[in-house]
Amino acid sequence: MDITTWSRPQMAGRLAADIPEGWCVNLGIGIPTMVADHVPLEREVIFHSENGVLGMGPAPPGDRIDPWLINAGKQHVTLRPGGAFVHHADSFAMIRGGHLDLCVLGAFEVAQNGDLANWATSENDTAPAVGGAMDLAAGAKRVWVMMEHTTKEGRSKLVRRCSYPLTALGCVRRVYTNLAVLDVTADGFAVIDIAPGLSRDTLAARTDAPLRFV
Amino acid sequence: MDITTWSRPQMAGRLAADIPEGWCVNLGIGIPTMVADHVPLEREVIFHSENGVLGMGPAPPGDRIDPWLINAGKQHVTLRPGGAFVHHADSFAMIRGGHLDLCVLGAFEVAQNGDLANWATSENDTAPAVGGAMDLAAGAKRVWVMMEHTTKEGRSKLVRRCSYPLTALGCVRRVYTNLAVLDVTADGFAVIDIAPGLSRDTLAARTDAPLRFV
Amino acid sequence: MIDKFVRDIASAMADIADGSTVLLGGFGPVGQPNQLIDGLIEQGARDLTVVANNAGNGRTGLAQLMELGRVRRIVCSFPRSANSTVFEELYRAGKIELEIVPQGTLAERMRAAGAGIGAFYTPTAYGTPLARDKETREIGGRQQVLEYALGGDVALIEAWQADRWGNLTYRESGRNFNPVMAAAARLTIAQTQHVAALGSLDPEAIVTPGIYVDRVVHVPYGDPRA
Amino acid sequence: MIDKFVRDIASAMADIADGSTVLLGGFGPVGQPNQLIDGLIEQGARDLTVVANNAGNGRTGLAQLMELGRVRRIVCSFPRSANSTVFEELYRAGKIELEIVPQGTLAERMRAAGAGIGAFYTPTAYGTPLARDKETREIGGRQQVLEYALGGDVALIEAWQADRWGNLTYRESGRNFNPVMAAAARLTIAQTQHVAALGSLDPEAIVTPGIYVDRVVHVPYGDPRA
Repeated sequence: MDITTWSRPQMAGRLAADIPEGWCVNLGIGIPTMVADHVPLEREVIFHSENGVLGMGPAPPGDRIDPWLINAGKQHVTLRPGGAFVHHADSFAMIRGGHLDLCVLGAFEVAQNGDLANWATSENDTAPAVGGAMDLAAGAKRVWVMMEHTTKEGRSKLVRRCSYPLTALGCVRRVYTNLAVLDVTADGFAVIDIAPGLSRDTLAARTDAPLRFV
Repeated sequence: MDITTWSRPQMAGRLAADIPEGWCVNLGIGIPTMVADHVPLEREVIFHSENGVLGMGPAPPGDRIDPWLINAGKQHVTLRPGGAFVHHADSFAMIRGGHLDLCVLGAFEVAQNGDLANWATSENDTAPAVGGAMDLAAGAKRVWVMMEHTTKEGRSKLVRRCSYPLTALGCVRRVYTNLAVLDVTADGFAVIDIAPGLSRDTLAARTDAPLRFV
Repeated sequence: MIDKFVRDIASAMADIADGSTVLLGGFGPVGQPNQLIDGLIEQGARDLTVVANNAGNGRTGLAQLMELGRVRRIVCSFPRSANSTVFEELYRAGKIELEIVPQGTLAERMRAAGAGIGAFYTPTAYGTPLARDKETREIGGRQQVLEYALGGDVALIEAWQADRWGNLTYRESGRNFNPVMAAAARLTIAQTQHVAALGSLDPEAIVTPGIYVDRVVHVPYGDPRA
Repeated sequence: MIDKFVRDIASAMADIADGSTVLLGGFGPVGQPNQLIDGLIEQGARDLTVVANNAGNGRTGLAQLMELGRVRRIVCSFPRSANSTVFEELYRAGKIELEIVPQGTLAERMRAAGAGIGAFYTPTAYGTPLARDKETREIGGRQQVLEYALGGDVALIEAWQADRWGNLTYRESGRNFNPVMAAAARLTIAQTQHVAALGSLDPEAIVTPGIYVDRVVHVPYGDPRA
């Protein structure tokens, strides 16, 4: 049975709509980066990149690339008026000191208690790349996850307990998937939005962790 | 019996002569400040003030005062070409991280093991002003003390063991007094210079701690 | 549109609660948020803990706040100076608590609060009365003292230029504790001598990015000696 | 007259000893001291510990240094990327040691080394495999991990402008780890795109004061994509 799902741009748009003006936001490498394109420029959201860029703007046209200005994903970006450059310790002081209003991360698994696994796929992987994931997950005021609801094999990524190595304990506040938007509460996942036409039973069937519908 | 002694400007000059070009130097509030006047401008010594000024120059003429530019003693100063401003945490990172080649401090007492007492005159003084003294004493690569050899009452300030509350343990490397210049060694004070005409016996009589003459 | 400028000092101060820990920028007369301190006096919050380098001078500013009995406790490096008489009287009368912290440790403890560091080890003060009863350990061959982060509920600071995102620059030695305190408090209020259009400050030379600043008031008072 | 400029890279590198810990600035292709790394390859020091954000890309620079068997150990946050094949081969063959550190903890550990902080507590990595066997304690209601200062014998960094006192500025995201590493090493060698006359850099905008810099080489290589 085919089910209705949100496309990635739709997920990004759904999440972007929840970001109010004035927030300082870090978008993780990968899908979360798409969120920026869905925040209209006139709604001033200050994007942070962990390599020391605060007030990051969209990618420049190809003929206007500034080779010294990249984001954490090493893509060329721009700086908005009002932006500033800082060094790595100062940049991570912003992250770790709780100054980011929001960090949006991808994930392998999110547990119903908010545990996040998004950096290593096995305890036996001895050289996984952590980058700034642990700092962001532990440091931002809010962590929202944006990910597919299930793996390619159909396994739920919203789990009772993470099986992959953790990035941080109990840090995730909200999850945006292609099927639903869920808050992490003291009583586990609470569904606050569901893809159009998708039934609660179907969503529950695709989800390992128990769901509350509010 | 009157003895020959160095004047304060002479002490400052004697100390200044030992500062090589290129050193970064913090001069404590009070007498040590005089040292700067005895370093010729063409010998480039970089003076640091803990309120975030690196590359401090001499006091400006009265009609050229810049009210925003003061040193740690709250006196108006100037900035030399090549100087820079930093904030307090960065300024003390320079001090505490061992980046200052030299700090010159005044003292109440210096012990033969290098212990320094220069901030409080009694254990019972519950509100003494420490300022940056402990950071400087513990952090600079070298601490030299510039002080009178004895108190006004004639008591030696070079002691076997400090009686005043300590600023830092074993930090003093050299002492410049009005009577002598002494290195602090593993075997106590070693006299490396003595005021002209002053006898070793007279110096020893004015000093509580034992002296070696090298 | 983000606009952190507020119309007057009273609005900036409105919600400072009794019992707050207030960080006060400045070193000597330079970089002191004098008008914000007057605003705090006006506003009325009491039972305050104040963190500043000094314990006030003369009878104005912090000294006045103390004299009015509004400061329960002061954390500073240099409580006594030529004219710190208000502090001395209160202290001798047992009417104010004092915590003396070495100046570098004071700056570093606030930097830690701003950077999410719970505590750190420093050699400063080891073996002295200021480390009494503190935890110590040897690291890298040196005895070090454990010091805890020191954050504020509110920071009052002074800037040279500010834009509507709250980006700040300072002037010369007016920088001092201000950027450190801006990052260490939950609510940071800045008074600024100059207003800069958004985008007019050099992004390489902004010292306090707006992320650390909540409210800005334009106070072009001029010469700090005045 | 202080003059930290040296005439060529070979002179700058002369005394780097075998067994040194070398901090390498840069994030992605920006702010990387490529010519200094080539100079280190040329110079011959071996048994090195390298601290950098990545573990090398392609077959040049850090990857080449590793391929030549000169790196015993690497400390980084992101060892694997699209073309980190040299590292991966060496690592699989057991020919290189690896310490993975969260990027912020990596920056903070070097900042601590530069600032005289022996160790600090951070919530980052608590409850994860990267905190395994590390000391922890609860501070301010949060579990935190004890992390130690990470200093270098040598830092190789890239600047945008430098003057003869060694004052440095950076360009945009080329700042990254460079100022942190400059302060964390006992010997800091900078390559700079531009030479500035003493006094021509804005004292409010110098990012790395000369106190942290020992030697400077002028390397006007231009575009970091080249």
